[in-house]
Amino acid sequence: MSSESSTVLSPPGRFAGGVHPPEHKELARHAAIEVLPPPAELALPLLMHTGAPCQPVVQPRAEVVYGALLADSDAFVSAPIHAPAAGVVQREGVATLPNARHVKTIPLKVGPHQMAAEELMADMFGGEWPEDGIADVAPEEIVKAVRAAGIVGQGGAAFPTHVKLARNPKKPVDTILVNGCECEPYLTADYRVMVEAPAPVISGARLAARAAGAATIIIAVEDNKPEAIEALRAAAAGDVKIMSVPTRYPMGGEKQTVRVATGRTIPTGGLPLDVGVVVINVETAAAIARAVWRKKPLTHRVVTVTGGGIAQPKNILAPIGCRYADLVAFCGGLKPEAGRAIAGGPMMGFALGDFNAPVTKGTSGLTVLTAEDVRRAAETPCVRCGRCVEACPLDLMPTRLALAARHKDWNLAKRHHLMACMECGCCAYVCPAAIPLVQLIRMGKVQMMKEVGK
Amino acid sequence: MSERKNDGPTPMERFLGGLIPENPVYRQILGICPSLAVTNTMEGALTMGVAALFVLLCSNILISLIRPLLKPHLRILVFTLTIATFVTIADRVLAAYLYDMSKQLGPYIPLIIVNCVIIARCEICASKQRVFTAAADALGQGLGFTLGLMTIATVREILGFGTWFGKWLGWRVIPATAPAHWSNWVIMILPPGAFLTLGLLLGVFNALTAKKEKAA
Amino acid sequence: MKRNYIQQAWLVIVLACLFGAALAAVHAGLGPRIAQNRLNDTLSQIPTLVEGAARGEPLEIGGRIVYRAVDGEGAAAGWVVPAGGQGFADRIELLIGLDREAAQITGLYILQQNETPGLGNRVTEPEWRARFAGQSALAPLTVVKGRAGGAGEVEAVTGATVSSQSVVGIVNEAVARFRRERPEGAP
Amino acid sequence: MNYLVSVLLLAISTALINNMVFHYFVGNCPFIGVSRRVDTAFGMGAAVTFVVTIAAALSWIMTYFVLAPGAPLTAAVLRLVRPGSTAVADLSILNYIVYIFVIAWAVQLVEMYVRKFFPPLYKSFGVFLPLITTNCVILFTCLEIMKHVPVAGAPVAEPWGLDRALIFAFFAGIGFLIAIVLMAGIREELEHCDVPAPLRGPGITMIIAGILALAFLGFTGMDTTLARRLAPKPPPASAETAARPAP
Amino acid sequence: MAENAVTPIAPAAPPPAAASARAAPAKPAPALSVAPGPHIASGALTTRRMMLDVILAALPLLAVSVYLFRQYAVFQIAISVIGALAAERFFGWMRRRPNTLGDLSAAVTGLILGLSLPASAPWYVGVIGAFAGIGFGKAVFGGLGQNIFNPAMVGRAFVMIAFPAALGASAYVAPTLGVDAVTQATPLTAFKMMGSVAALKPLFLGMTNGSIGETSALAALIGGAYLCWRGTAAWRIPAGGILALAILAGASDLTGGSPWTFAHHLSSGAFLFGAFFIATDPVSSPLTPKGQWIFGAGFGALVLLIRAFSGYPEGVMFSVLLMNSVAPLINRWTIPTPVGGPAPERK
Ligand SMILES: Cc1cc2nc3c(=O)[nH]c(=O)nc-3n(C[C@H](O)[C@H](O)[C@H](O)COP(=O)(O)O)c2cc1C
Ligand SMILES: Cc1cc2nc3c(=O)[nH]c(=O)nc-3n(C[C@H](O)[C@H](O)[C@H](O)COP(=O)(O)O)c2cc1C
Ligand SMILES: Cc1cc2nc3c(=O)[nH]c(=O)nc-3n(C[C@H](O)[C@H](O)[C@H](O)COP(=O)(O)O)c2cc1C
Ligand SMILES: Cc1cc2nc3c(=O)[nH]c(=O)nc-3n(C[C@H](O)[C@H](O)[C@H](O)CO)c2cc1C
Ligand code: SF4
Ligand code: SF4
Ligand code: SF4
Ligand code: SF4
Ligand code: FES
Repeated sequence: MSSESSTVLSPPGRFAGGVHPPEHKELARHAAIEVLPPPAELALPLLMHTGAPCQPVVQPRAEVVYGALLADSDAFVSAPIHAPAAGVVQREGVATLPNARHVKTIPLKVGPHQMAAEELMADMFGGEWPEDGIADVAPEEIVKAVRAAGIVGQGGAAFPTHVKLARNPKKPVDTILVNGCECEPYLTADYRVMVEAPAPVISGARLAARAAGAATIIIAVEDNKPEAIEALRAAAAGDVKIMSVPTRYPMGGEKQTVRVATGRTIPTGGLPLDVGVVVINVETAAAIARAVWRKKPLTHRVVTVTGGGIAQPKNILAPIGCRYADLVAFCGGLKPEAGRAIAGGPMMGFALGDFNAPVTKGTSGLTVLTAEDVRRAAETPCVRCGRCVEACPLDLMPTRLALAARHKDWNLAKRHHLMACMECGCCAYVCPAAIPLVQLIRMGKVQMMKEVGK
Repeated sequence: MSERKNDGPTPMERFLGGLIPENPVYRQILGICPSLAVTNTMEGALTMGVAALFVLLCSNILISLIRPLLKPHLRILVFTLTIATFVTIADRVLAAYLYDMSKQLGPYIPLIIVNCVIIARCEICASKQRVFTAAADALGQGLGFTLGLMTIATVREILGFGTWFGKWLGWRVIPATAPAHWSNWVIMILPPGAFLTLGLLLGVFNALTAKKEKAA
Repeated sequence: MKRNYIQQAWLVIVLACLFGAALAAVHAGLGPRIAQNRLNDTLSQIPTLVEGAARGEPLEIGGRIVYRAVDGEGAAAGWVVPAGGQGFADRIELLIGLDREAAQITGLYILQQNETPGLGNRVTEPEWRARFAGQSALAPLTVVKGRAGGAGEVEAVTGATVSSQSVVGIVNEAVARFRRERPEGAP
Repeated sequence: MNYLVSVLLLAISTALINNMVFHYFVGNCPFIGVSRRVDTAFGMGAAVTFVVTIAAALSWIMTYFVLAPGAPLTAAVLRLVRPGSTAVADLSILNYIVYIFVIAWAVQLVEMYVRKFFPPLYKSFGVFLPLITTNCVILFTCLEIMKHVPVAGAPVAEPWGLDRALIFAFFAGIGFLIAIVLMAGIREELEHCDVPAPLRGPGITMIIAGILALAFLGFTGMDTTLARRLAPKPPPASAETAARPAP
Repeated sequence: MAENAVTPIAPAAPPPAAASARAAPAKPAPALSVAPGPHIASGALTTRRMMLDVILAALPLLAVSVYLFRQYAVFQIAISVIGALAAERFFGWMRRRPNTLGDLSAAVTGLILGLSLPASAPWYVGVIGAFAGIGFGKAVFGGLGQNIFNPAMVGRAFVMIAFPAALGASAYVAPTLGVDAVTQATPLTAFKMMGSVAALKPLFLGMTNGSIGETSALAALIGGAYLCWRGTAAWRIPAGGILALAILAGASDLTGGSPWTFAHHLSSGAFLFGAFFIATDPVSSPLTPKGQWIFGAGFGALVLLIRAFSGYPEGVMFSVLLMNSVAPLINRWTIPTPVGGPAPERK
């Protein structure tokens, strides 16, 4: 492959609306990725992806080694689960995920002999990542390896990645879009991966393109991360295009990224696939590279622990299944001013009821905001100011959606396209009347499905 | 016994019903046009009310008398013919004996023809019940209608002109010594005042009856 | 089929005949009185508009009706000229009284107007109309605001300058035309 | 040109300044009853406009040729029956009865015609047609036109030919349409508002109508000013068409 | 989210004692709350802050008005504001609603009403205007945020039609007040009645007669710029209004229309005050950006039409009310198509 280095492109498209909250990335941006030593016990949810839940393939009290298969499923849309550490399988348990879902877990008592932190880092991100030879790998092989490694999207939705990469003759793919926007305030996990390990990201992107049959590879990064852009640019050859996109929430939402990076518009209710694009997160890309070249499953991920309520914000390479409490402890605990802990970023994340929930493959961060950060004026009536309409990146009328949801007026809801909302939260962020727009819309969607959907 | 049952409400019920519980203006929201158009003076309201009462009474009686002869599909035709005739008579009588009022009320007297209060009463009561009941019904509804008009006119004339029956009786409610631009709210005489007054009175009427229903 | 229809409609036909008869009776009985009312609207004003007049005799001049006001003996007392034009809200119709030579306005009466009650419709008040009596008919009148008018001037009704101007305009135009068109040397 | 100007003036004055609902207070029942949804309100307004135009034409023709004092047709019949009679036949006492039947007939006619030839149109406002028979916008328009039908014996202030009667009626309907559609838009918006219970429905509708009537007062005088502006010569307004009360 | 469920939880509730070698944080556990996202809010604006912005933006207007009309301006505005606050509380009390004076919206209504009255208006005009405005314009619709019409303009229209003598053209000529500014007819009235054309500079600066808040185009521009910069007022509305008025009046100038040029139109009367402070009332104007353009343009065009052709010298109030009545339809017509097209019908 050509080895001339890549140039940074500017985006051909733009999206209207969106917001630009204070980024607060400075808190964790310079914290290099640290490895969380495996805690005494891990709890691996059997359903931490979109699709069918897995069934355990190991018996309680079985001893497993690092990377051993713990659970799998026959369903196509599903992803197997592997042991992030050597240890002993316990009796099946349950856990409550931050999104309030109750799931079964495989608890794993971590054994005394574990891989050293440096070794793990090197295995995850270090070393050589072949640039050539990708053309020799059969696309089906890549998909198979991705499936076997249990890779799911690490950008949030946790959709099994092999499903996206499998070729579909009816919907040819021409572009792989690697999503390095990380538009949520505070979070820096993707940033650290791009800065510290551009090579696996690029290699994974090429593998993904090979698997999906795409000719174009674009890595889109918000322009508030110049170091990441530079690192990727330096590491990439000409076939991988680095694109600097404007910093604006929710740039990382795939509808927005695709529109900005390719100028194409995903139809409402559709997927990037409908416009010939597959979007993967940067960490997902790195995981693909590791799965194909090193045959290693997805057992760890980078999680940002940050916010004004955390003693020492960090980016942590954490084993899947560790509890949020372990992360907090590793970062020196909470500050007294902590007011709310959020799984994920402050815009789309879920507030934690307790710290016992396990980290999953989709967990991108733990943001602990101060009480001051989350203080809001009391809700007042909507003054029809239209700011939410202006902010909505999908051109919806959030105030009307919330009104329809509140009054269960499904005609109104339909007229204003309730179902198109992606719950990004821009509307609620700007509303001067402090109306819980997203919550109302979310409830409305569920109720409408129940009442009219059948 | 069963015959009485078929005959529906009694004359007294019909009469009282029209006054308040089924008041055409406030309860059935019928005949709104005259309620707005002629109520800037008490005189106009009273004249319109009496004219409508006359037409209602005559039509109800006549329709009730011929009710056994009514064919269903010609029913509305007969109602309309009857009403139009009595309206014409009322109109001419006014033009002959109350020329000023006739000029003031203008087209609103002939509009009684399409006033749904009357067709509604023909339909609901007169074509089904005996003459005496029909007459009682007409009286009740007619008086209820007149009452409705007069309450609106009371508000509008007092605020708008400072008088009550100013033209006929010359009663001043707000002393003439009050500065004219303070005591005479021109808006009350104009269309906006009519709408606003009726809107508020509807609210008051509903609030009062709701309270009563709650108490009961 | 058709017979059946007529059979069914007999009631309507009978009623129509009855109602027709009733209306004819009403018309016969009240018609003249109504006509008189209408006429009175105009004619009854003549004595108030022209001094010494007892009644008016209609007369067509230039395609228009004017009234010659005559006293009890039938001697000419002056003229009454009907005129009309646009006011603030709607047309204003009025009667102008003139002396025998049509040199002086002797009175004004508003037959019909739709001006704002309490504002424009105060042009119908006798006090305001009295400002026209005694004015010269030889030159157009003008409207003044906020002060009592002198000769040739009419003070506007407060807050209704437009209505006042309309009335004065109608009067000026009608008087001028009448002076142009009236029969020579009459009455 | 002048004709077009006069049409424009009549249109503005009928549809906006002297709006049927806000100025003349007619058609309030449908205005309250059928103004809950914009599409039905539009259907009702369109149906009224349609019928009122046709009813106006019919009633002008009936008045001019048959009902007015000395109307040509009636006079001819009278001469046929009683040759040499000098009596002026005056059937105007039958005006109201004839109008109401003309309206009922026009509604039937329009319904049949529209159903047959414009099925989509029928779908959109056909259901409102029967309701319109007792709509006072239409009778009121006929009565206004009655005042302006030229009569041989007694000249009227502003005689209207059939064309002006039609224009007047059409824009009376448009005025009603504007009013009812505006109201429906507002009421849809109010659907989820915290309107005090006693005022819900007719009460708030009347109050909104009051505010709309206030707003429409802003058009006052537009027709006269426009007439003055657009007519190059001094307007023929004053004194030209002097009232000629019957002698 | 209003009902912040505050659940004090011990962070890192110590995992089963033996489990973890690392000790849980030793510090006292802060109280953490749980609420749906998003967990941060812009905070740049709250309803109250928006209303406060309007009051701040009106300061230049207030300064000019006090300079021109002295104690009469103070009196008129005070009466209207107190009237509006009293009315808000009164109607709130009637409906057993909590006190809403704190959101300042009633104060803004009173302020705008007061600024739109002539200096000579008697005290009851402000009071009745405030009660009619808050009552018919706001309370009957359910209070803040639910009204269709601009309450201040409903109040002004009510008193203007109720007391034409106290608010008509002649009310503006009030030498008895002993204030220089109010001895001549307002520029618009003078032009409409006498055809006399005012000089542009005093019109722009505001050294002319008129309603107390409307005289200075400059002050309205300054305040308006602040409102738009803050994002409190939707800038598209004044922009649309100014463009429409300028284009229509400019076109008529080009065809040799009237000596009252588009510049006169822009800087005279209540136009700029109305465009920036009144038409922008968020509650009674459309929600969508496109709708706001239409609303603004309609407002500007109607002002010109009413000034040029109706019986009134000024049309701001009527235009605002008329456009308010169309706003629901505009909202309906300008529902944007979602990015990606309408949601597909569910099978
Ligand atoms: C509002 C919103 C913001 C998002 N922001 C990001 C982001 O910053 N980075 C990211 O990788 N994915 C983000 N996502 C998820 C993407 O839409 C998309 O699912 C993901 O990039 C696909 O890659 P994955 O399957 O590898 O996770 C966001 C989604 C939404 C709805
Ligand atoms: C509701 C309302 C009705 C009015 N009606 C009339 C009227 O009938 N006649 C009239 O001349 N002016 C009327 N005006 C006033 C005119 O708009 C205009 O201001 C007035 O003619 C100027 O006269 P002035 O200088 O005496 O105030 C009315 C004003 C309002 C607000
Ligand atoms: C916000 C505002 C709106 C106004 N709207 C109108 C209006 O719609 N019509 C009007 O005649 N005067 C209005 N005015 C008053 C006029 O701008 C100005 O004072 C006028 O020239 C007074 O003459 P008038 O009362 O005879 O109309 C308004 C004033 C303000 C401050
Ligand atoms: C930019 C802006 C302009 C406003 N303009 C008005 C106004 O003209 N009249 C008014 O009564 N309230 C106004 N308000 C206050 C508030 O929106 C109004 O009282 C609501 O209509 C009450 O529901 C304004 C508020 C803002 C933020
Ligand atoms: S949450 Fe939904 S409605 Fe709100 S801004 Fe995002 S997409 Fe639009
Ligand atoms: S931002 Fe809030 S107050 Fe403004 S329109 Fe939207 S929901 Fe209403
Ligand atoms: S006359 Fe017609 S519109 Fe008027 S109140 Fe009766 S039914 Fe309603
Ligand atoms: S049927 Fe029509 S006219 Fe009668 S009340 Fe209902 S809406 Fe009004
Ligand atoms: S609509 Fe009722 S009388 Fe006109």
